[in-house]
Amino acid sequence: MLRDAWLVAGKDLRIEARSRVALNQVVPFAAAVILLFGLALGPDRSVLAPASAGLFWIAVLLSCLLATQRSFAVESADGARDGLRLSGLDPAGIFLGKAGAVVAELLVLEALLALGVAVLYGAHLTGGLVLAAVCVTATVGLAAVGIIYGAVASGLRVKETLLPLLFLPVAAPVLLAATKAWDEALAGTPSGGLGWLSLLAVFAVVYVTIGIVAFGPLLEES
Amino acid sequence: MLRDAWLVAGKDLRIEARSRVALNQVVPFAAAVILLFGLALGPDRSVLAPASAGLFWIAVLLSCLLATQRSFAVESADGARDGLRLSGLDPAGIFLGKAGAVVAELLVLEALLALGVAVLYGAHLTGGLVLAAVCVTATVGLAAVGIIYGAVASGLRVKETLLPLLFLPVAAPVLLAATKAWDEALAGTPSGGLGWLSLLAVFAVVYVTIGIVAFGPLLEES
Amino acid sequence: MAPAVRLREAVALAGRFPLLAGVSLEIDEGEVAHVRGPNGAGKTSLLRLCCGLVPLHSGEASVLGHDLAIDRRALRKHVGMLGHQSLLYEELTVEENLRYALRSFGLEIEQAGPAAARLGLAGRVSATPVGRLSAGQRRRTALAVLVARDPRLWLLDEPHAGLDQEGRELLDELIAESRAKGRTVLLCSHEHEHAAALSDRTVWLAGGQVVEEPASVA
Amino acid sequence: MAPAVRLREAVALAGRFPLLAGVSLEIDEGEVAHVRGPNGAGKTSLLRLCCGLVPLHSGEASVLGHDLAIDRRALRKHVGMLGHQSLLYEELTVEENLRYALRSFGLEIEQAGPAAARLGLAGRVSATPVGRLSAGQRRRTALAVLVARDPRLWLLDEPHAGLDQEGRELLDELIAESRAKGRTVLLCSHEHEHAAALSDRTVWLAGGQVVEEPASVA
Amino acid sequence: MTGSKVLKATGILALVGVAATAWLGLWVTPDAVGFPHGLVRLLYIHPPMAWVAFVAYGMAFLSSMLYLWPRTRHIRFDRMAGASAEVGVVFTGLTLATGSIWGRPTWGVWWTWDPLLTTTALLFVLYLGYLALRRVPGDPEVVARRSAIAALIAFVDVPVVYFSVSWWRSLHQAPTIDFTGRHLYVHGSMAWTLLLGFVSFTLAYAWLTAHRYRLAGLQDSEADEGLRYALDERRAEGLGPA
Ligand code: HEM
Ligand SMILES: Nc1ncnc2c1ncn2[C@@H]1O[C@H](COP(=O)(O)OP(=O)(O)OP(=O)(O)O)[C@@H](O)[C@H]1O
Ligand SMILES: Nc1ncnc2c1ncn2[C@@H]1O[C@H](COP(=O)(O)OP(=O)(O)OP(=O)(O)O)[C@@H](O)[C@H]1O
Ligand SMILES: [Mg+2]
Ligand SMILES: [Mg+2]
Repeated sequence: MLRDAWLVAGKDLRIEARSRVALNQVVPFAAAVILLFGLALGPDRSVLAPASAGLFWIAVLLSCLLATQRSFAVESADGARDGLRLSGLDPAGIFLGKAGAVVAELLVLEALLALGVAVLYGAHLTGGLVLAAVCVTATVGLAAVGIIYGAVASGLRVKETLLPLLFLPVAAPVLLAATKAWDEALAGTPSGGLGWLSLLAVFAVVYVTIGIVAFGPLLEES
Repeated sequence: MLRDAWLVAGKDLRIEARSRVALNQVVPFAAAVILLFGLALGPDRSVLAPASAGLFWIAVLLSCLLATQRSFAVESADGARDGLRLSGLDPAGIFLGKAGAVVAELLVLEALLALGVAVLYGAHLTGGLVLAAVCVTATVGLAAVGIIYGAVASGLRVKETLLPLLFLPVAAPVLLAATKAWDEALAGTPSGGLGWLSLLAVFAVVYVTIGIVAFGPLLEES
Repeated sequence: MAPAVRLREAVALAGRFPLLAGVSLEIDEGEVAHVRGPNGAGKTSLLRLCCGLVPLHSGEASVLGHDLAIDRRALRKHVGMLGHQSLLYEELTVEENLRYALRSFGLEIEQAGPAAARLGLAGRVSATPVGRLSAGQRRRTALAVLVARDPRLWLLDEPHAGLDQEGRELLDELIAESRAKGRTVLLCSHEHEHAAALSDRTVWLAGGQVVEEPASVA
Repeated sequence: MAPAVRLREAVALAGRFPLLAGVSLEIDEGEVAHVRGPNGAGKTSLLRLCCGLVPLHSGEASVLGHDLAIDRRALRKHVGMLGHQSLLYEELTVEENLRYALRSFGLEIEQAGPAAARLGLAGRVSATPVGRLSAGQRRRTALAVLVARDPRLWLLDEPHAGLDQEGRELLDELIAESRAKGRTVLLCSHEHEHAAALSDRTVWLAGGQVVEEPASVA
Repeated sequence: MTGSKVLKATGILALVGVAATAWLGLWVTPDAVGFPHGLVRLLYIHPPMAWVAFVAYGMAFLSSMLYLWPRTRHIRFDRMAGASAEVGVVFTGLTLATGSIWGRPTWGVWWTWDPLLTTTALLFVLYLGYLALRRVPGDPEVVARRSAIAALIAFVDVPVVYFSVSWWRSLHQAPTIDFTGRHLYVHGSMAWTLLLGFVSFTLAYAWLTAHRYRLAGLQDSEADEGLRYALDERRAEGLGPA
């Protein structure tokens, strides 16, 4: 399983390294989201500074959506699901590999974005360790959900619209917890975020477990 | 040109009527977006009530993105651009038809969403006429931009990520103007929104004109 | 008679790769030309150039009297292409696809029914969304569009692929008919015995160029 | 010897439509069977059933001793499918695709080079991303994967389509070779003269069923 | 059939129960202090509706698990999951509606960004998405697997909704909205009415779900009937022209 996961992740990251989609397209997209939504909600700094954690995580969420869409777009076009099924790989391995690649991409994105947020909104990135831990656990949870639903939607003619609809509401609690934890940490009380952090860890564990268990039935179908 | 536009719009709307994607998937998606932002920005009513117009338009913006993606997904899969080019239709007609279908879908969505927003944010839908006019002009502008970029991205392997990146920044001014106009109207001074409304009208005219003029060259290039 | 297709040192690129590396070719109106060559020779690229899907990089190219460097659009009404992809709407039924295609070329939709029937797509199949058809049925639908349109220039890229025995015979008939009607046909095919019987002449492509018939048949 | 493929009244559905309407069929290990029938007969569906891409609705089906209703996954290692879609990674080169496929089946990657060379994919082509290949070169790459894997059961869905003259001869050679090695081959093809020469027997399908050879060849 | 008798009895009981709850709630129980006139009467339907929504999603979750577990895999569990989720969505909608109606006089607004409310609304959208997924055409078994997995993931949000109030409290010192209703002292006739509300709404859930389930079953068996016809027709395709 782990060998397969490694193989799949390696392949996905190699495609990314070659096409640079995450770097050239998803990162600017995330930046655009933060700027744009910051603007839409009013240029008032006193409003935006407290909202910076929320905007950051919304940008991450939407980027995760794009990253998972991309992750299935690189699988062989129409035959994404057929290809994965005929590949002889362990489904759990496929899941872990694809989720791992998305996590790696998103973590880079978050590092860049965090810098941006710090500058733009004048948010102070205090409690760095808690912030980083929140990033990792939340990202694992998001990526796991994204890949599961990506597989659910792949091969359907309506995947462009179905995936966002399925993904967004399920990701919402993760978003909420991550935002809260960041809020605490940014407010200078990182210990207050530990409760949320453990909640995020629970999410991550639950979703990864569901993914490992459910990916088999999901791909074996039809 | 208009005959072709009519034909294309009829085809797109017929596919929608058959698959119900806009109704079953895009509308709930828009609701999810609003809730998500509500969550991320915290339960503070003093932040959210003034932001309700912004949230509404963000939801419309993201839904427009989905609607345009769908609009090109129904074109013949890989060969979307080839198909459009070989179709013998006037490019300007194709543009108007596809944009028209998206506008029709989005207007229905906005009507539903406006109801939701009125309840959610306790926003009063005063100045109904101005609100409606803003909806129509802003939607025309958004759909026009969406269809232009949809055509740019269609046929590319990276369309899932490229389209949002291109679309969002260009749609930003529309988002801002529409938000301002709604803010004024909701604040009970609809006349204050007329300036923004005329700005939106300018955007709509400009983008539609660009679409009509540029769609030909756009489809013709390799 | 004016040549239907006339290329002079036509070069077409994909990125930096020359799909066509200087093709000179004349095909008269009413001719059926069999385009032949090994995989990767540039046959598909040639057909795509002729209907304006690939831009001309250098050289001259005119199709049905339209210069490809200037107006590709005017050409479209008169050219029909059957490519590897069928370019149909998956959500619409065979019949709706046919009607839409005819309307989009400004033609009457009366031809839709007979064309579908001719291709064996009557009954259940004609009311099935194209997304649910088998490979061969899709091919037949794409062919039906061509038959209903009856364009002046037919570009057929491996039209036999996927068709069953009866479909092949039907296709041969169709090609013979359009020749009789004075249509021009460019037929790419690896089934050379088949294709040779149908065509007036054979054009050999290799390495993005027209070549003499090779000694060892490739 | 145990039959490689054994179906009893196998029914497979797509939505409510019966792709296969009760197929009973036995193919022995080491046999090369030519599956034939008109467009829409269910040939592709039969192959997809045999590799577990289409679920069995009712009836019995076992492939290489694995019951399709129970364990489809264990089967995958031993089955190779060449379908209408090539299932390759467009961004990776031919060589990388081959290596990845071999690795994903837990095989050594040494076979990658020779297989590519055999299929005429050495040199420039082998370092080209699959997304930039011509239709025939893609087909060759997919075949190269099969050759390198050398599975026990080969499911070939119109393998000749898109291949040039040389490729066809090569394919015939490959099929003959795998027969000599005792592999089982299911060959769907409309090029019956070609296919008949390669195969031990012919299975006729029509309307989702195995039928007797029809009087009028369809 | 006893099955349909039980069903009928459930239906009648549910009807009577809901009617009785309404009667008790509207005319018998006293008005509570601190509530705008008569609005406490929403107490007898609003919490039971929320409860039924949870029950429905729980049932959908369980059925999906049973469907995914190879030994118990049967299409009827998929039907059950679909029927239950559908009823759940209806009751979530009703919870939102009654809550809003209650909130308007109590809090002065139709809606507020309280975590419980927001997560409830999200739950609504979440299961709308689930139903949209179910509606995507495809082979029944394929659709069943896809939706079963979606139901597993969706259900993770249900406890989040349930606990959101207490988490908010434990993790956040100053809850923006005091959900004081929770401390309301319920006694006497009110308690009994509330209990009756819970029971009768649960019965109503059972009745609705069973009906939906039966309907789905009928549709499926109709499809099975149709299948024989479809098979004949398909076979005839092969004999037709030849
Ligand atoms: C699944 C989610 C929900 C559950 C489990 C739930 C449960 C309850 C319960 C148990 C009460 C207490 C009644 C009492 O003891 O006084 C209550 C009150 C109330 N609920 Fe809900 N409810 C839910 C969702 C909602 C929603 C979505 C809204 C608004 C849109 C809402 C609005 C109210 C209001 C206004 C009250 C009265 C509170 C007060 O008097 O302060 N509830 N709810
Ligand atoms: N998803 C689907 N839904 C409904 N019907 C389908 C679906 N897929 C295929 N069919 C139908 O099933 C039948 C068999 O299809 P199949 O692809 O197996 O045919 P085939 O024998 O491979 O034909 P061909 O020679 O054209 O490739 C066709 O009539 C087709 O219309
Ligand atoms: N987008 C692209 N970028 C780079 N090279 C390409 C691209 N598309 C095609 N090629 C190359 O151009 C050459 C010609 O391709 P073309 O599809 O015209 O060949 P063909 O003669 O139709 O071959 P086949 O018989 O295999 O269909 C091939 O070598 C192919 O690798
Ligand atoms: Mg070709
Ligand atoms: Mg087939």
